[in-house]
Amino acid sequence: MTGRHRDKVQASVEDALAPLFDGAAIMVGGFGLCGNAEALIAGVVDRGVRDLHLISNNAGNMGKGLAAWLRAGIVAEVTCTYLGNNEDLHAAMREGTVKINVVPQGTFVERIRAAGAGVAAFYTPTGVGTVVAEGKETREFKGRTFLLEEALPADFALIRCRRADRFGNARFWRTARNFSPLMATAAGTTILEADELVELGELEPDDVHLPGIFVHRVLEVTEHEDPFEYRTVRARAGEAS
Amino acid sequence: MTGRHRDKVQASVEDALAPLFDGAAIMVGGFGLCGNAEALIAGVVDRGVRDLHLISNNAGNMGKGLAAWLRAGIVAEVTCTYLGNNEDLHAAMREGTVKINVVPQGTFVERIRAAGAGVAAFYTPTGVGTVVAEGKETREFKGRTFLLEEALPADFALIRCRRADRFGNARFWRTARNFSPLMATAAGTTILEADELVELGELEPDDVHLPGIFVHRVLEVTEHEDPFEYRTVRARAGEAS
Amino acid sequence: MAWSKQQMAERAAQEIGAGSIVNLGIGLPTMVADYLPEGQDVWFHTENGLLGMGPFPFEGDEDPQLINAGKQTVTVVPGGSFFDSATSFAMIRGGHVDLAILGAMQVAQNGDLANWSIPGGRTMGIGGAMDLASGAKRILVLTQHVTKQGEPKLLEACDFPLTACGCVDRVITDLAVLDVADGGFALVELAPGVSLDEVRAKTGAPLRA
Amino acid sequence: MAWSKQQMAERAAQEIGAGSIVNLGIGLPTMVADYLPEGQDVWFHTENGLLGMGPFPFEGDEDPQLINAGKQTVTVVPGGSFFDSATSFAMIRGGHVDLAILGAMQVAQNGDLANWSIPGGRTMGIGGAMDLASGAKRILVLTQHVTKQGEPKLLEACDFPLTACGCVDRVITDLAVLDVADGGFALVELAPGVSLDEVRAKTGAPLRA
Repeated sequence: MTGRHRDKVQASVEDALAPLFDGAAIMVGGFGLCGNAEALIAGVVDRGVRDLHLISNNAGNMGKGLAAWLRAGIVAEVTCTYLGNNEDLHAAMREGTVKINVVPQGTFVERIRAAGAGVAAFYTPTGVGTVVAEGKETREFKGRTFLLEEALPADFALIRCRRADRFGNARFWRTARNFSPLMATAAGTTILEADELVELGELEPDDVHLPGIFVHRVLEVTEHEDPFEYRTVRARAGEAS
Repeated sequence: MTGRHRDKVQASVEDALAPLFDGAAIMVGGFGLCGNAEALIAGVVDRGVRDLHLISNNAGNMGKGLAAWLRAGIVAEVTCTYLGNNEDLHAAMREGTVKINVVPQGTFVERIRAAGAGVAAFYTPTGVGTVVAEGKETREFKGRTFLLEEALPADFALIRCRRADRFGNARFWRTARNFSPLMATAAGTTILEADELVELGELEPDDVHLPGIFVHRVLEVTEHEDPFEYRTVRARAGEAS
Repeated sequence: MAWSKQQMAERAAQEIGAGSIVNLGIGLPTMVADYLPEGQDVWFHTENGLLGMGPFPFEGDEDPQLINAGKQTVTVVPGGSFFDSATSFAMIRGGHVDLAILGAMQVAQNGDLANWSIPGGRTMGIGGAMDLASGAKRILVLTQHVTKQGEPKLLEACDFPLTACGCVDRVITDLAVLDVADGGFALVELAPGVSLDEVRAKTGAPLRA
Repeated sequence: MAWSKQQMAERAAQEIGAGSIVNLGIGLPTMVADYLPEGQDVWFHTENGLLGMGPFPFEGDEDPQLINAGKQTVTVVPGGSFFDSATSFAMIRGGHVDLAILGAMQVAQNGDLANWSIPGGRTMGIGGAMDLASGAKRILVLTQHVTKQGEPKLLEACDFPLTACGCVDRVITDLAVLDVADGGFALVELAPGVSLDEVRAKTGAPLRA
């Protein structure tokens, strides 16, 4: 009868990742290398689990982030939306060592949200008439054709936030929010890597981006690399410009 | 080619409600009398439109709020989730003057969200085996039965917020948020009644509850009645309790 | 002697595990919060958009924009959060609420629940009842054992419109605690001084004991 | 003389109405923002979770957690807002984005767009392309008129995998501006010094002029 909403704070990466198991489906937040749960991602390789189904928008890039999982050979399947210049993912695809499912990004996140919200499936216009529609039901509503897409749940979600409290209430920073709050809802166990852990009540209740109901384990990690993928700038042309 | 995302600020209730038309489907935010767009709601009666399809959780209460629309006889149909002690709505139901659709609250808001998010329909477990399922498709996913529910759009949404800027970015206060941010996404024209209008940039971009993309007209209204439905309190028993 | 409403609420509070998320229905279930021990990390969810609902405000602190689903003024505890209704029902429908404590008009031995409409009576509407009944992980019903007219509320089958099928896990009445298991009612506990015969007589379905 | 990339971007900027919400695809479309007149209340959306995207940051102000969908460091303008990906794609899929300016590998005369995968080539993935192509209210394609090998990109039918069916409204190339209307390409404007004959010769489908 004791629920999972107490004693969530973890002492170490090892503790936080203890429930992982071989063959697990694991969602990982972040858009490329932006907003990655860096300590948890690195910790999974050390944890020694394998045959994972990785569900993440990009599965790493530039040899960093989730690319480490591909290099370690612990991934059996990837569901993502974009490969880009992720050479490790291209190599895995070329060599056929990993099954790769490429999904439209809006469908990807809506399937994740559906899993978290108890919705079994939904009809979307995205992908109608494309390879994405192969083998799927289509149906007309009000004269337009839609595609049936099913919920995408996972066993675990590994996400990163800027600030959190011990209940798992979380705030994200800028575009580091992306898929993370949705993934948290869709996983059996959500593990949160917070840059800073604050006291209950320090987060303004109107401004909690992710309520703690969706979080099961919280780990404070104060140091992050946060690499740039494309550092684009403009020149300063005096104070006024 | 000029879009709708400039010059949104309205000088008066009349100006804000100018686009309304007879027979329109109008969503109105608020949970009972909590978080009502009081000036806009009152203004619709003066505006002189009729045969409205009102989509709102409660359609007023205690003769206040949307009850005024029922009393004015300008409503042809109500889609709501709860009648409670709304005597005006019970009278309309008894007399058969208004068609009343009662919908489970989670299905109500998910249908509204679907309309705003371009999702035509979705499968929910709520209502399976009940009168709500009559005439609707059911389907099994992973051994559980789900009900197909379609998106619920509207011509207009009338919503209330605590603070907004001229683009329509909005912040809500406490439980006054409820259905409003979803209704804003599902309406052809969303009209926002803000307690306070602030300059662009004054709302912290991580803490905008409703981005202005979903808002088309903004009206500042500084005075509100904000009636209590059930004022429940506890006695003060000294400082410590 | 049958349990009072307060005693029923106190008994129901024992069903709330530490570290769980709980939604309390309107009426009698709302009282359950008063009987929780401190420090249990129990979080109350109210479907109009608040997780971490606290007790009624002190007089003078009422905020008309801070209410529960019964439209009563409430407070927020440290660590609470507000959110929109779509998120709130995602919590319910998605199975994130551990326990819902609901009232009932009728409960059937297969766990069917009827609690929103009496045929020919005044329809109060559905509100969040159907979502809670089908979405929460565990459903506890808190109700008088019989109606004001003395009719059994625990039945072989409901004849009122259903809220959800097969959803009820346990029932706490003024007379007893009963589980719904293996297609029937099973006695868990009798109120002090209440006999099994009395409970059987007032239950409209077989009762395993 | 054909338009340069800068001139194409400048021409595309004229397609952006005041007070509109615009999503710019990766690559050439990103340049369009540089050619907008001031004070137009145009809001740039980037699908990784930002409405009100501003220009690249000044050197030293880069934030690795403030990027666009091309993963370039950007800024936020006053009135901008950040949100999660589900909300971001609700904006796109729900028809709230007025205009998407996208690159293309092929465009068919019925408006079909192919811009994500070359058969036998390196698959870059779909990203937000399919949602944008089917969800934005208006689709403007910005592309060279022919491939690096000189093959037409505007065709009777696409033979590359589609991004979306019948979605393209207008195409701006280095040679011309063309509408997709009534099942075919229609000339809107020629680049200075480019002849209709040249455009016809480099277009793999009939061209109304």
